[in-house]
Amino acid sequence: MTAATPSAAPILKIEAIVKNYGPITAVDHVSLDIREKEFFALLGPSGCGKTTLLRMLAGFETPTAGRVLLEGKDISPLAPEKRPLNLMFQSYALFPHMSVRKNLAYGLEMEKLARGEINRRVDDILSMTDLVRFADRKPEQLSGGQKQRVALARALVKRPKVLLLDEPLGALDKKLREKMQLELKRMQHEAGITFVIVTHDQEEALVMADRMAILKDGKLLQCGTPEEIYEQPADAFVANFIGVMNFIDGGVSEAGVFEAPGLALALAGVRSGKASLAVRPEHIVVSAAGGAFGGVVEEIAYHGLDRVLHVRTPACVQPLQVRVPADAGHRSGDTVGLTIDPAKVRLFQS
Amino acid sequence: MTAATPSAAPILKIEAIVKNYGPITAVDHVSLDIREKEFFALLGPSGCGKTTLLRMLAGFETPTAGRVLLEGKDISPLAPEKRPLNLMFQSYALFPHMSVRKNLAYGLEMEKLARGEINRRVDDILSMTDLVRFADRKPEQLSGGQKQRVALARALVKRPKVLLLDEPLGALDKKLREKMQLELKRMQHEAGITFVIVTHDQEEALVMADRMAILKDGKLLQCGTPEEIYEQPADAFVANFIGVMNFIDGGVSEAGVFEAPGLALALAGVRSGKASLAVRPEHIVVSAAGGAFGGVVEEIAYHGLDRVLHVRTPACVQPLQVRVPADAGHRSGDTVGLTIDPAKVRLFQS
Amino acid sequence: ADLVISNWDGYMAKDIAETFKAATGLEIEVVNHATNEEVMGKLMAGQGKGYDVVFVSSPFAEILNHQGMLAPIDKAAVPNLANLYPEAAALAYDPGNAFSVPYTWGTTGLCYRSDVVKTAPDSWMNLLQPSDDIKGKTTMLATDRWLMAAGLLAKGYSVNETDPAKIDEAKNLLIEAKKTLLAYDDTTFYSKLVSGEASLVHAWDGWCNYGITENKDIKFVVPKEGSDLWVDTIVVMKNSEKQAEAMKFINFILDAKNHAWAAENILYKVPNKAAMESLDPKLIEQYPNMGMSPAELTKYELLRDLGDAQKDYSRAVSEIKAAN
Amino acid sequence: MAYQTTRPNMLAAPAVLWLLAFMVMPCLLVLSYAFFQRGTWGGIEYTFTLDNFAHVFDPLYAKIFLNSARIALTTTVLAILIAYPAAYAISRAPRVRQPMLLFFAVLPFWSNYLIRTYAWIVLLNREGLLNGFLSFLGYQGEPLSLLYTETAVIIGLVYNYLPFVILAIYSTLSRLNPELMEASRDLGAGAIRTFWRVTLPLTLPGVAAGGVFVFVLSIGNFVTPALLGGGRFQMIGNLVYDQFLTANDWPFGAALGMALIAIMVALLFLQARATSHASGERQGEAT
Amino acid sequence: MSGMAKNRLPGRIVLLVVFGFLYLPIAVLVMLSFNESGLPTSWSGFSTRWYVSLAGNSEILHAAWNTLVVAIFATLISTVLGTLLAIGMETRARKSNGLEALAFAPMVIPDIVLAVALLTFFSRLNVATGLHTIILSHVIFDLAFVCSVVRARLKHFDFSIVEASRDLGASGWTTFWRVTFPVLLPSIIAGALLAFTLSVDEFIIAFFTAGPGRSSITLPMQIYSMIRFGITPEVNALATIVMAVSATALLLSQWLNKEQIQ
Ligand SMILES: Nc1ncnc2c1ncn2[C@@H]1O[C@H](COP(=O)(O)OP(=O)(O)OP(=O)(O)O)[C@@H](O)[C@H]1O
Ligand SMILES: Nc1ncnc2c1ncn2[C@@H]1O[C@H](COP(=O)(O)OP(=O)(O)OP(=O)(O)O)[C@@H](O)[C@H]1O
Ligand SMILES: NCCCCNCCCN
Ligand SMILES: [Mg+2]
Ligand SMILES: [Mg+2]
Repeated sequence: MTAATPSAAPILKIEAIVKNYGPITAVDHVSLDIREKEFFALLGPSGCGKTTLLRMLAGFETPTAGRVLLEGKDISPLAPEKRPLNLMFQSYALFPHMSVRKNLAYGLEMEKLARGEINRRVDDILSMTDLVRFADRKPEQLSGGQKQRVALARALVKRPKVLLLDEPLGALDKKLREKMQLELKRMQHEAGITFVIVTHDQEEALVMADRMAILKDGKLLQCGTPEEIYEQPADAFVANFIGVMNFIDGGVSEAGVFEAPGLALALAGVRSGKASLAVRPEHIVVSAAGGAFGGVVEEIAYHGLDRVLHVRTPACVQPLQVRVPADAGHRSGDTVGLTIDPAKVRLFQS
Repeated sequence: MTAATPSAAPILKIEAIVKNYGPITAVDHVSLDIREKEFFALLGPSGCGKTTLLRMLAGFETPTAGRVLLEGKDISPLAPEKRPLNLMFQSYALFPHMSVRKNLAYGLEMEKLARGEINRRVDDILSMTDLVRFADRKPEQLSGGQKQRVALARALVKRPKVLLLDEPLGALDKKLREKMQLELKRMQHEAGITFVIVTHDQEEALVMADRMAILKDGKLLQCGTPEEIYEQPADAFVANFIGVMNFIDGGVSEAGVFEAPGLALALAGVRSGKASLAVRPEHIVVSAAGGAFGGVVEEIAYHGLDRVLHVRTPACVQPLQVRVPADAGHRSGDTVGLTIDPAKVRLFQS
Repeated sequence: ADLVISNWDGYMAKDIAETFKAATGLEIEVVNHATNEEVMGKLMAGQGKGYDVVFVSSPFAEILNHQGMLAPIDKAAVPNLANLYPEAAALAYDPGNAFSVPYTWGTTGLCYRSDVVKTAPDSWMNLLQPSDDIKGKTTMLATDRWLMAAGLLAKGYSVNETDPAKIDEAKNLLIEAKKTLLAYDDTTFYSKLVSGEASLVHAWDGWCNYGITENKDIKFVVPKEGSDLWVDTIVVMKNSEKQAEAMKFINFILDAKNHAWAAENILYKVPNKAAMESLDPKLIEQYPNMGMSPAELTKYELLRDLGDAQKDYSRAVSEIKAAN
Repeated sequence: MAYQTTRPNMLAAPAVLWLLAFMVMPCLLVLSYAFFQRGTWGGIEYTFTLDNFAHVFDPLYAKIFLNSARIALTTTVLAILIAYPAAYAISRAPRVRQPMLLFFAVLPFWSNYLIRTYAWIVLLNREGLLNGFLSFLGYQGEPLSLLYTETAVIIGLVYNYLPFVILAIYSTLSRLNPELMEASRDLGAGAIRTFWRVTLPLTLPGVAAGGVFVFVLSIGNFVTPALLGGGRFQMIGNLVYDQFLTANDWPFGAALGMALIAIMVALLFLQARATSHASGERQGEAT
Repeated sequence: MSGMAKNRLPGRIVLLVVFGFLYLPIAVLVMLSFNESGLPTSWSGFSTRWYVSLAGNSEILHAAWNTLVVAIFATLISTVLGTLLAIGMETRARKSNGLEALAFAPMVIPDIVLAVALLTFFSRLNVATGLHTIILSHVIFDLAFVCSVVRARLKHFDFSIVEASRDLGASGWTTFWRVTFPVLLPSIIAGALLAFTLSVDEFIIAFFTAGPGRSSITLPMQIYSMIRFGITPEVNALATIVMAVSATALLLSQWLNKEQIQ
């Protein structure tokens, strides 16, 4: 064991972990370091192995291979109840025979805390999760979002070293979700809890996470800060998965110019050959006409605070998505000019 | 029954419907017209009665009061299986003893379709929901998002007149969700299905819905197109619930000027008295200094494609949220000037 | 079948149906009942429907008669009644065999292992207050009448005693006796003697003989205080539509050869003079109680139906069984 | 639930009609004898009386009831203690093998009650196999006299009704959502506390049903007390039996029967209320 | 799901011990059936004579056949009625005490009361008794046991799948067969096994409701009436055969099933 653990030291070290369900490989040699007190987000498409990974950390699945170190110690032999981490289940797994209050008190009773202390902490978490009114209800009498909050509260109230949250806020409305996000951040800072959180809400991940990992088909694709991942995606999949990304297939000339039908963009530090240019909708600027290249507005999607134009261009098969202010006043069928900032693109060359 | 139903005619007419669970009122005199072939979104905070409302439409709860007309006919006496609408359950309710394929075929078998037709439609929906590989698995062998897709597919494959979807996409990653959104829209147009969808994803609602309704504590607050609701929220709750909204409490002078500490804004068509000014983050423009009023940047949140500044001003207790481009280069502690466009604000006067 | 006959298992020759058919051309169907009580219950509840001839012990025959469920015995149709001992035609519950014909008879006493018991028993008290060497090695009959009879006889009362005070005394004696008792048993007591689990058991004479078959040291004795006379009888149901055939059947059974079968095989005495006289003397040598004469037997008191006193017996037996 | 308000009665109807026709009517007929007198020679004398009910309150019968209830309760507790782990183990075996295990648990009981009981006599005898086995193990003392004791009665009853409890408990364990147990472990409860606080309450309806089976079957049993108990123990079922068959006293048998049915139904109501409270009924399954 | 430290050893030990207990007397019984002397007291050599004599004992075989007929029909009817009753009771909006008592009653009515009552009833109505009346009577208590087992399972039943089925256009009947029934199947099997086991062993009610002739004698009736001579080893032989045949049939069907799947 290392002497004093600095804040950047890994509290949880996942080493080449694998989980097979018969012929199916759910998690495939994933190695990750999760640092003490950080907020770590796990992202990936449906079925990529997030839940399975968390279940292995919590001790409910035996890894087919690999191991998990908690503060430098292999926790494989530890029973779930002996691990200083808690899992919030994606499907909630609330105790149906207990009231909300009893569900929440359960974990504390296991720690043999005094009744008064338990009540105090349960009351706190009830009000934090807006569940005070529902304290005496049974789970079956709750709405979906209420159940999810009980599940979250039941894990939070334990204040373990590491909290594993499997889509903790998916069933909540935006306001409540934002409130919960703040509370989670507060707990991270005040109680020094390490969070590993699975979410499908990218904004949530980008806003909350100190670092995040992207999984696909059980494999780890990239791990880094939100900015790194958003701005320097490791591959086209990550680029496309996080945020919206336009891909323009073309080639780089000997002169270092990316070329596609109707488009030529001089780029620094690239080699010649086939390439795919990735550019985010907010990095394409629309002018009335005559930019670097142009196209026809096919569809306009209203996104509340701005609009996304789908512009058909000769450069690629898919219409390009271009973000414009909501009051920009474009209309379907308009011909527009587009300019791409070469500093804001990424080029994927095989 | 009316002769030919024009597209704007209500296919579903909900009349002052109420549902009490003992002393709890889950749905409180909600009246709604849902038009044929429209995409109708139901929004509201957790526990506001969305699921209960859908369950009454589907026939699983008897309304305490009120009634539901489908194409002009009261459907109260109809058993669930006799109603030409289908519900996708928030908790999925997959048949645990059937494979995915059998789950999907079930509803079609009930229509006594030919085997070949059933297989064809099931195969279509499997590939539409990316579930082909999982066709022979049992629900317990699926991930959360996979289960959700099976539940969705099971409702979709029936192609009923009206589809009630209770958070159909909440457990899916963004890419998949967008794909599903497109598919749903396609079904709306191609098969002429009326959708009533519960979602907590506002963007989803704003992008997809033709009209939407906001519920709170079982009561209907507002019903209208996404633009109407975003731009002309009926009350402060709706304004705050949909999108981000800054509220500045102050008063309107006799001259029709809204006044708050450090801020004066001339508005048309308002009466004097106490008032709350609502303005969206994207409608506040930041200048280096010396706008209409100003403040200090307290925090900067990174949202991927842009940043939100939290600016402390004398005008209100909460910091104002102001949306700026990601490359705007503000830093915590900066003093900034702010300008509010009077045409873009809403004033709530009691 | 022409006749439905209910009897205890093994109480008639296995080939009775064939021999009877050969003799009379009539078909019979034999069904078995486990106990008097069960078949009684069934006859009472079902008004005897479906049964033609039934074998029951005498007190039950008496009850059936009181209930008006029995057909009179047509003496003319049963000439073999003449084979019976005169004593068997004068039994108190049915003098003259008006509604029943005795099939077997015997008494109840003590059956014991002469090789184990230190002094040969001769009193009911040997059973109820056994000497130390056989404490916990005695059994008593479980059926209410015989159980009570042991207590009543020990006290010098009638086996049909109806005085509640006397019934109470017998009951108390029996409750005391329970403390030294291995078990109440009226089916396998003889095998307990054979296996050595028990040394002295309360037994019907015939069943003691089953023990003797397997162990020569087993002996039977009627206690000096006296005992009961039990009679298993044949009755015909009033609801039977085949009464004439039933009489033929009874007559067939009373044939000396057929009736002797019972004595030879179930080792019970039969009240049939002709049959008894035809027995191999060796049988009596081996099973001495088979040699008891009708005169000896009829010294003992017949078990009679108790009428209203039955309630007191039942309660007393419940109390004994519940005692600890 | 709207669509179910009429149907439940239709579902119950066939069984209800069956019971009304073949149980309620006949039993009312016979139980009505309780209001009449036994004839001197057995049978019913149709003179109205409440004497039979008065006799039911004889302390002797209360004693017999309590004693047999105690034996039945001991049996019930033991049966549950043995059956639960067995049912649990069966429910955790591979799903395809479960029906087979259940089947093998009941198979011995397709032989006959009497011959199984006789087999126990062979085992429990002073000269029996159990004592033989003990002395084989080097036991020197007096052979155990197990037979004709309360212990023997209880062994016999537990043995014969064990599979019923296994079946009942298995039925509630079979699709219990394993995530609930995992959640408990995750929250720091060890295997044992998880069992007490989560698994057991959720399977309590099965335990209760199985317990009821053993209790009612034991308290009404008369073969085992007669054979393994040497007739030294009187169960309440025996008492009613004796009134009808031995004493030929149907009126009193009917009164006793009625009292017994009333007490047992009342007990069952209490039990049902207690378990439904303790197990937080109707919920808790995920697919 | 669940791979929580999957250690099968303790489960196996438990099953070994419990099954050992369940089969202990059975081992004795099987042994006795091969005992030359037929006496429980001593082993006098291996013999199949009791099997030979069983083969010639048409009374026992006939009674065994009747028992099988009674148990099968009573089980079938009571499983259907009991399951429906259980579902009806558990889906009712409100508990009915009357229904509750009715469902408990067959379990607590002393056998003898039911036996006497039924025969009195049949006799008064001039219903001819026979195997059919035994079946009818057995259904009474069997259904209560089935109902009880199935109800225990329903206490934790997720009714949303029933709703989903109705929603997808299935009638109540179809929903029952395709959703409720298969999901309840383990309990229904448990209930049916229970009913069958009870029926196979029931004596007093069968005795009273059987017809007067031999035609409706069941094995328990036959065996009880044989008790005077102690149980003959033929009966042990019969029990041995019954169990061997059932076990073989089951193992065979399992094996065939597996073959089919592969
Ligand atoms: N069986 C019940 N008994 C009592 N109250 C209930 C019951 N079911 C729901 N409720 C309450 O009714 C209200 C509405 O519930 P509903 O499930 O319709 O909410 P919802 O809008 O779907 O919420 P969510 O978005 O969290 O799923 C909630 O406050 C809930 O607690
Ligand atoms: N018991 C099982 N048997 C077989 N395959 C399984 C089992 N459980 C999960 N899987 C498969 O393993 C893969 C990973 O599942 P997991 O639940 O970890 O996904 P996930 O990342 O949590 O997805 P989601 O976001 O949809 O919840 C999936 O493809 C799933 O189908
Ligand atoms: N329990 C009834 C015993 C009958 C006594 N009669 C003597 C011999 C009958 N087989
Ligand atoms: Mg998951
Ligand atoms: Mg809901």
